[in-house]
Amino acid sequence: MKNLPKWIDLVLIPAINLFLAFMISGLVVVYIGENPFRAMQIIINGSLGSAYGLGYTLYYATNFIFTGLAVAVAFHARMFNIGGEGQAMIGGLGTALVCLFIDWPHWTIALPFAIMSAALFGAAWSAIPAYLQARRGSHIVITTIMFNFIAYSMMVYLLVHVLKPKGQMAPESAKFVAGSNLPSAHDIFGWFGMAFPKSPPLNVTFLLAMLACFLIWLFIWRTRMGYAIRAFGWSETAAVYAGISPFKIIMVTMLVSGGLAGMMSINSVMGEAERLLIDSVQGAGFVGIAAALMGRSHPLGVFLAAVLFGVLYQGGAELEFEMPAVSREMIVVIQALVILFTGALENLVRVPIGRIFMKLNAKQN
Amino acid sequence: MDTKVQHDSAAPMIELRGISKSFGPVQANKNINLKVSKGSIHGIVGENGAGKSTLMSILYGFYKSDSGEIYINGKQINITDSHVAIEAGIGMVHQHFKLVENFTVLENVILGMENSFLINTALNNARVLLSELASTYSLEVDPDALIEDLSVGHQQRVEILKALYRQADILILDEPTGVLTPAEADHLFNILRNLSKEGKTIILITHKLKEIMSVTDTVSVMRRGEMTATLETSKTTPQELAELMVGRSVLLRIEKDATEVGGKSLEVHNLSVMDKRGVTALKNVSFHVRKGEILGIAGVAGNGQTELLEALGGISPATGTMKIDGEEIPLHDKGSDARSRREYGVSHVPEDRQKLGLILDFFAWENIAFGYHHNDEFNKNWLLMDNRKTREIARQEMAKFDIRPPTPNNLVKNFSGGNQQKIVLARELEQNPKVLIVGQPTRGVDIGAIEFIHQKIIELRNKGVAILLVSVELDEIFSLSDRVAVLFDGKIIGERITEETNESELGLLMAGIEDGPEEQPAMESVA
Amino acid sequence: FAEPAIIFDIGGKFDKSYNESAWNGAEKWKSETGGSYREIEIQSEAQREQALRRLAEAGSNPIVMTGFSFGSVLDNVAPDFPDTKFALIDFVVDQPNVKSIVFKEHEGSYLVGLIAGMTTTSDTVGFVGGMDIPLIRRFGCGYVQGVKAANPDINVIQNMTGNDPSAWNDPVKGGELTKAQIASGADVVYHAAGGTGVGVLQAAADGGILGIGVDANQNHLHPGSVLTSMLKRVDVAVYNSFTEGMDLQTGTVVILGLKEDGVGYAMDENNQDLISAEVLEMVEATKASIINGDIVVHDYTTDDSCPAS
Amino acid sequence: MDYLTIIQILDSMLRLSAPLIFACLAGLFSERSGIFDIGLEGKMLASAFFSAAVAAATGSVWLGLMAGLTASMILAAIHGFASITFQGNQLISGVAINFLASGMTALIGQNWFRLGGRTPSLSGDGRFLPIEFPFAESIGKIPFLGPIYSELLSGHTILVYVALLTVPLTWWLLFKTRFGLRLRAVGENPEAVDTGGVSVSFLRYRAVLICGLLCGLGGAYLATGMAAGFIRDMTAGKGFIALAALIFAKWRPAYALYACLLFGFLEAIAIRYQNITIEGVGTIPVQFMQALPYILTIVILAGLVGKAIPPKAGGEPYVKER
Ligand SMILES: Nc1ncnc2c1ncn2[C@@H]1O[C@H](COP(=O)(O)OP(=O)(O)OP(=O)(O)O)[C@@H](O)[C@H]1O
Ligand SMILES: Nc1ncnc2c1ncn2[C@@H]1O[C@H](COP(=O)(O)OP(=O)(O)OP(=O)(O)O)[C@@H](O)[C@H]1O
Ligand SMILES: [Mg+2]
Ligand SMILES: [Mg+2]
Repeated sequence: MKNLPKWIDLVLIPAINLFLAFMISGLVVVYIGENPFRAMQIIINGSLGSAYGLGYTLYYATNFIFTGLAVAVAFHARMFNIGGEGQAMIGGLGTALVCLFIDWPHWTIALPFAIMSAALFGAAWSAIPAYLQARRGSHIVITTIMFNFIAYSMMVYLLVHVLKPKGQMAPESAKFVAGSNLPSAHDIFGWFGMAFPKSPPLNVTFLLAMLACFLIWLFIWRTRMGYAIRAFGWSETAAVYAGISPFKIIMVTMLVSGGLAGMMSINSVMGEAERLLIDSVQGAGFVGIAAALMGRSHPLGVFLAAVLFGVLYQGGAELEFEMPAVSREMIVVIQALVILFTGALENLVRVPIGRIFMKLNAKQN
Repeated sequence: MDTKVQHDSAAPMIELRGISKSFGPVQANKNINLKVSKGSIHGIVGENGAGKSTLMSILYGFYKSDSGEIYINGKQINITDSHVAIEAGIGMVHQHFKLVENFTVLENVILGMENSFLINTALNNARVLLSELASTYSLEVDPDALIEDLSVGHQQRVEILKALYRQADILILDEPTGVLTPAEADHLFNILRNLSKEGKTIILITHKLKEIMSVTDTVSVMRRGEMTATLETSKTTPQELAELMVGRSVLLRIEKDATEVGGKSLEVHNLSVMDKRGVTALKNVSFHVRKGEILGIAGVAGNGQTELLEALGGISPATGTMKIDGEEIPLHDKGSDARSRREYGVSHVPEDRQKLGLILDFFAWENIAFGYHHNDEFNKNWLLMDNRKTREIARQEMAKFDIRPPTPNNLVKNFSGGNQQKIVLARELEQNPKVLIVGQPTRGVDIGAIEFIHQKIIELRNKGVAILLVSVELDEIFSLSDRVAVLFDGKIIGERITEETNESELGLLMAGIEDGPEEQPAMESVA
Repeated sequence: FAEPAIIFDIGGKFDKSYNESAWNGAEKWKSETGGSYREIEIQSEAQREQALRRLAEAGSNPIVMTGFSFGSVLDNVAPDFPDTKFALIDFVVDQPNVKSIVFKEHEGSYLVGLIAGMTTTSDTVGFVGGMDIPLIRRFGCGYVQGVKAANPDINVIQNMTGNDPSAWNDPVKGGELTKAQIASGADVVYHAAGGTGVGVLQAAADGGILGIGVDANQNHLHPGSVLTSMLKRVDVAVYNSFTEGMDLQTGTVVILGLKEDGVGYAMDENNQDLISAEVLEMVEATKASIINGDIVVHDYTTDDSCPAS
Repeated sequence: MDYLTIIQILDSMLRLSAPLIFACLAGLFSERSGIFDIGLEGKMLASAFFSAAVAAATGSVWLGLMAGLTASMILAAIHGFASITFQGNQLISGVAINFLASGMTALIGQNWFRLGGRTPSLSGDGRFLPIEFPFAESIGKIPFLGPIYSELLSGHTILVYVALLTVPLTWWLLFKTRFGLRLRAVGENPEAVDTGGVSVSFLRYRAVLICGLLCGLGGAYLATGMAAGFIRDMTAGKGFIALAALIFAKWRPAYALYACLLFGFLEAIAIRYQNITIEGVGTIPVQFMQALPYILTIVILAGLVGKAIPPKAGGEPYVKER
């Protein structure tokens, strides 16, 4: 079964799974009394059919790439970082501190500092769970769940009592200094004399996310540390035999993971909102888990899964707009089915396809 | 227990007709036929990956054959799962034990045969039966001990007890002695003989031809998934069997010339180690190994061998001193991990290749750099590893060590045990170590590979490397080592020049019967 | 003739709070006029602007949105659509084509606080907020002032549900907070906690004390156990905006307090036996004083502090 | 803190722990059999909705309970289908089930009741009412022990007692019966079970369905015992807390009880003491008090609880032939 050609494994099977997920979703659409084919068309067109839709799709994808990579990196060391949500939130705090109190002359100067700060804050938020796991064996799943809740409390406190300008109603920080505003896709295309709609919040962070995918790929598969992380993930005893320090691996992996999650805020906080909001992550940390799992912890896979979720978010918004009967819960259901079929039920398709392929092969020989 | 008349030879107890089985592209069994008569002990030999375990697992219902028929006592039985096999009176002791580690012996014995919803009765019945069996077959084992606390020998007894508890008439043992000491193995064979006298039919898979010769009535040879011969044991020789297995003649014992031994390369003084439970597992052990010398460490498993290897390999903390070529290397502080040990020129072939020596889910080429991934040869620059070069090195080493298949782009878990062992050896031996520490280098490895591995170790010795060989196989100790030290209860209880001792003397030492103090100076005189 | 539209904030149109109230207003307009409107429930921050622009581009007019979080976004978007009229509830945006509608929740809360203070026999009353944010503090602060006006010795126990988004949807925790307040002696509990409040009113009813509803009239939820409800007429604001349609007066800020009947307290057959004529009289008198300025209820959000606690 | 307050806090602890106990034991069955389950939350949510919905429609909480259990077990079966039969990734399947439950309950809820995914409030026979122990009133007057009987033990809905009873029942099932022996074995070494002639899949399916059943009880308790109706996403992370409790408890029933009681206790404390003023320091922010249970959990975990070793075969599908 394992010797299927790559294109079947990587293209055909996921495509069929996706198709099945949409089929079942279609039934739900029928249940609420709408035309599933039109719904499908709206989702695809609305998310990929125009520069406008694409702008939103990729904006969401950028968030999910960062949180997805964060989970993926930890998976390589066999750690389940459920704390992406909290780490991204605290990363947002790091971003905000950089963008609020320093009068940046230009975004190109602000950005590197914001990245460092976001990553540092996110990493710091994963450091205690990492340390407790490495030294005390405290299960990272528990500690990161707890740290998510602590992050929520901390953010509410800071925004309400510290960062919120006095007398302002909304529990959010002041607007960031103008010099920290990142160029949007509209601006960037403008530099090259090309048109791109103004409203999509897609911004330069998307390029950063792609770069992060590449760097993480390089890190995991080309550096000694990545090698050690993967070895540790497969077998801790063997890693110790090979002179790899579990403490170092756990710390490094979780710091990188937390840092990546923190960097999500570059997109959502610095790139989009340009102020720190009370819930700037909005579940992206959890979607990141799904993206990492579906992307098989490979940066390219994470990228594709993140775009898929971006499509569902943006396409879903269009669907809600175009089809009044469709509510936002419908979108959640579609997401669930996509995760279920492409992620957990892939053998439903792989096994029969594998058999068919083997038979065809046997005939040829 | 059923005690029918033995050798009721009307129909064979077991008959396999045309059994075939493939795993994806691998054809593990091809059209296999086999008859085993009641009350006999039948041996099966064959290289690693020949398909022995697969065939037996089919008989036991663990795998489903693609085609073929099985007759038990003349009756065709469709063995769809192990439940059917158990009903048919088949019991199996698997190569890799199928025990629940954190269960007690009793719980393991009754698992699947509890007979009633509450397990209390079954536990009590089993306790009674176990004590009966213990006295009948001298299969003693503490019924309330947890499996993880038992030695492998005792774990194996539990597997046998499981089969007997299920009233098996047919007992399949897959490489039962791979993990046993010679004494334990002898004990096992006595049990098997007793069982066969009682009319039980036994199939024994082993790589050790000596065992085949001493205990079986008939023997079959498997090669590349096929059954190539079935012979009466009394009418064949180890040489013939070896040739049938490997397809060429095999040296059953390696030729080894005397070499010039040099100065002390590895010196260990007062080495003490606590094991994971906080018990002192190694007590003030001192010894040395000279350049171009193999020091064998013999002993019954569990007497501190594992801790010795792990302490020397830098895996577990230890106290005492360790010197390489006269230079003291730190044992306990943080820097003294496995990595620095390698930098001092100590290579380590671990006892357990799957748990320690290899990352099973890495490709072969990735494993070739394992532990040495900081070395220049595997790296492009300060940041990146050089995968292409590593693959090339792997290709060369795999060819040199005759690893099959010789493809670096293959996950290690897809290699047979013998070839996995060769990958570890290729990696550790090719590092030009000053000191090589080796644990159980040929455990579970077929005779063709054993010959090869022994040759490689001797070659390294002849190049002037100091080698510490830990093995529970006395044969191996005798054929490889120049000197032998016996570990008992965490202490070195005696040392001998290999050529000046014999199995019975070592056997006494291994049992803890100490020798006189006059032996020590004799050893010094070699220097 | 353009269709009006409404955008609901992240809590969703059924949040048992102002979004739901807004939806009720829209539905009322729909059923009365037979007109149709478009609606969007946003799910993420990024969709605020997206939804606004989508509706504006599609020609919806006027566009109503609920929630202060739309403020900054609308400030950006409104100039791009000079021909579209916007109505923003709960926040002030200074643009010529925006009508800002804000409520004096503290005034309404003051009145229900007064009722609570005059009704309690244990001299202990409670408040359960959803999250510790200024808006909720404004409710709480007005309420405390009202309670203290009835009797300065009354103890007010104030609790907040939580800090993550589930704080608005956690009736179990709301109930548990209420039970704790009951155990501490509270016999009237006011909530401003969205869906969590359902649990508050339930626990109050089960515990034999009185609850006070919020935003919409919640008296009917547990007849006889809900003392009153603090009304915030978001529904009216939406209804009016839809009705005015293209004639919406923009460039203005509308502050809806007691005077404008934008906030208030609910009296109906479900609670008429709970509030005595004497109390009612006092409440009405106070209401008049607030309207004519004799009593000034402090608004927490003006200086992030509350004179009474 | 006076005595009565302590009793009241413990009383609150029991109520808050009950859903955790159900979910934690649910996870225990599943994970002991080798199937990881992060979909506890989703299953509870589904049960909460369907129990409330059916109870609202029929007026019978027992019918509601049945519906809730069924819904939760259907999701459990999907999880089993994906992770046992199709050897899929158990974490992914769990994530999907959480999403599915969150979306479906709100969607169907809106479709049925048009209350925005909420069900109508339950009353009378539509919900589980507290059970007063006999003579609670008079025994309560006995000093010291009285309040324990009348305040702490008496006056909970039946499901709280069921939750408490489930703990010894689980222990008994797990350690005294054939099913339990096999269940524990299959989570440690499925091959041992398989070669023992017992079907690994069937065993795991049963474990997963029991998990569904218990999650169902937990969800139904939330919607029909603690609250009186369903509100979307009302489980508010309890499934994840239960998961944490399970790891905390090292997958053992008695410890699971203690862990859940601890979480319940910390939450009860946080609810009780939100506004604390310390002399000279000032008022402690409510956010700190709200975060305190989570902080304490970590402290206790790091300080007292050693390494938690999950069932060995957990998370990996049982594949015989590679
Ligand atoms: N579960 C499995 N899935 C796929 N391939 C398998 C499986 N088990 C065995 N094989 C393959 O089938 C072949 C025969 O394996 P088998 O274990 O029967 O050999 P063996 O003769 O017992 O070898 P050894 O002496 O090393 O135990 C090998 O190529 C092996 O890799
Ligand atoms: N010989 C050694 N023994 C034990 N630990 C070491 C040794 N050398 C380095 N380390 C530890 O490893 C860290 C660096 O490890 P890393 O994984 O980056 O590999 P590296 O080979 O040292 O990298 P590079 O050689 O490119 O600097 C050092 O900070 C040190 O703590
Ligand atoms: Mg074998
Ligand atoms: Mg380095």
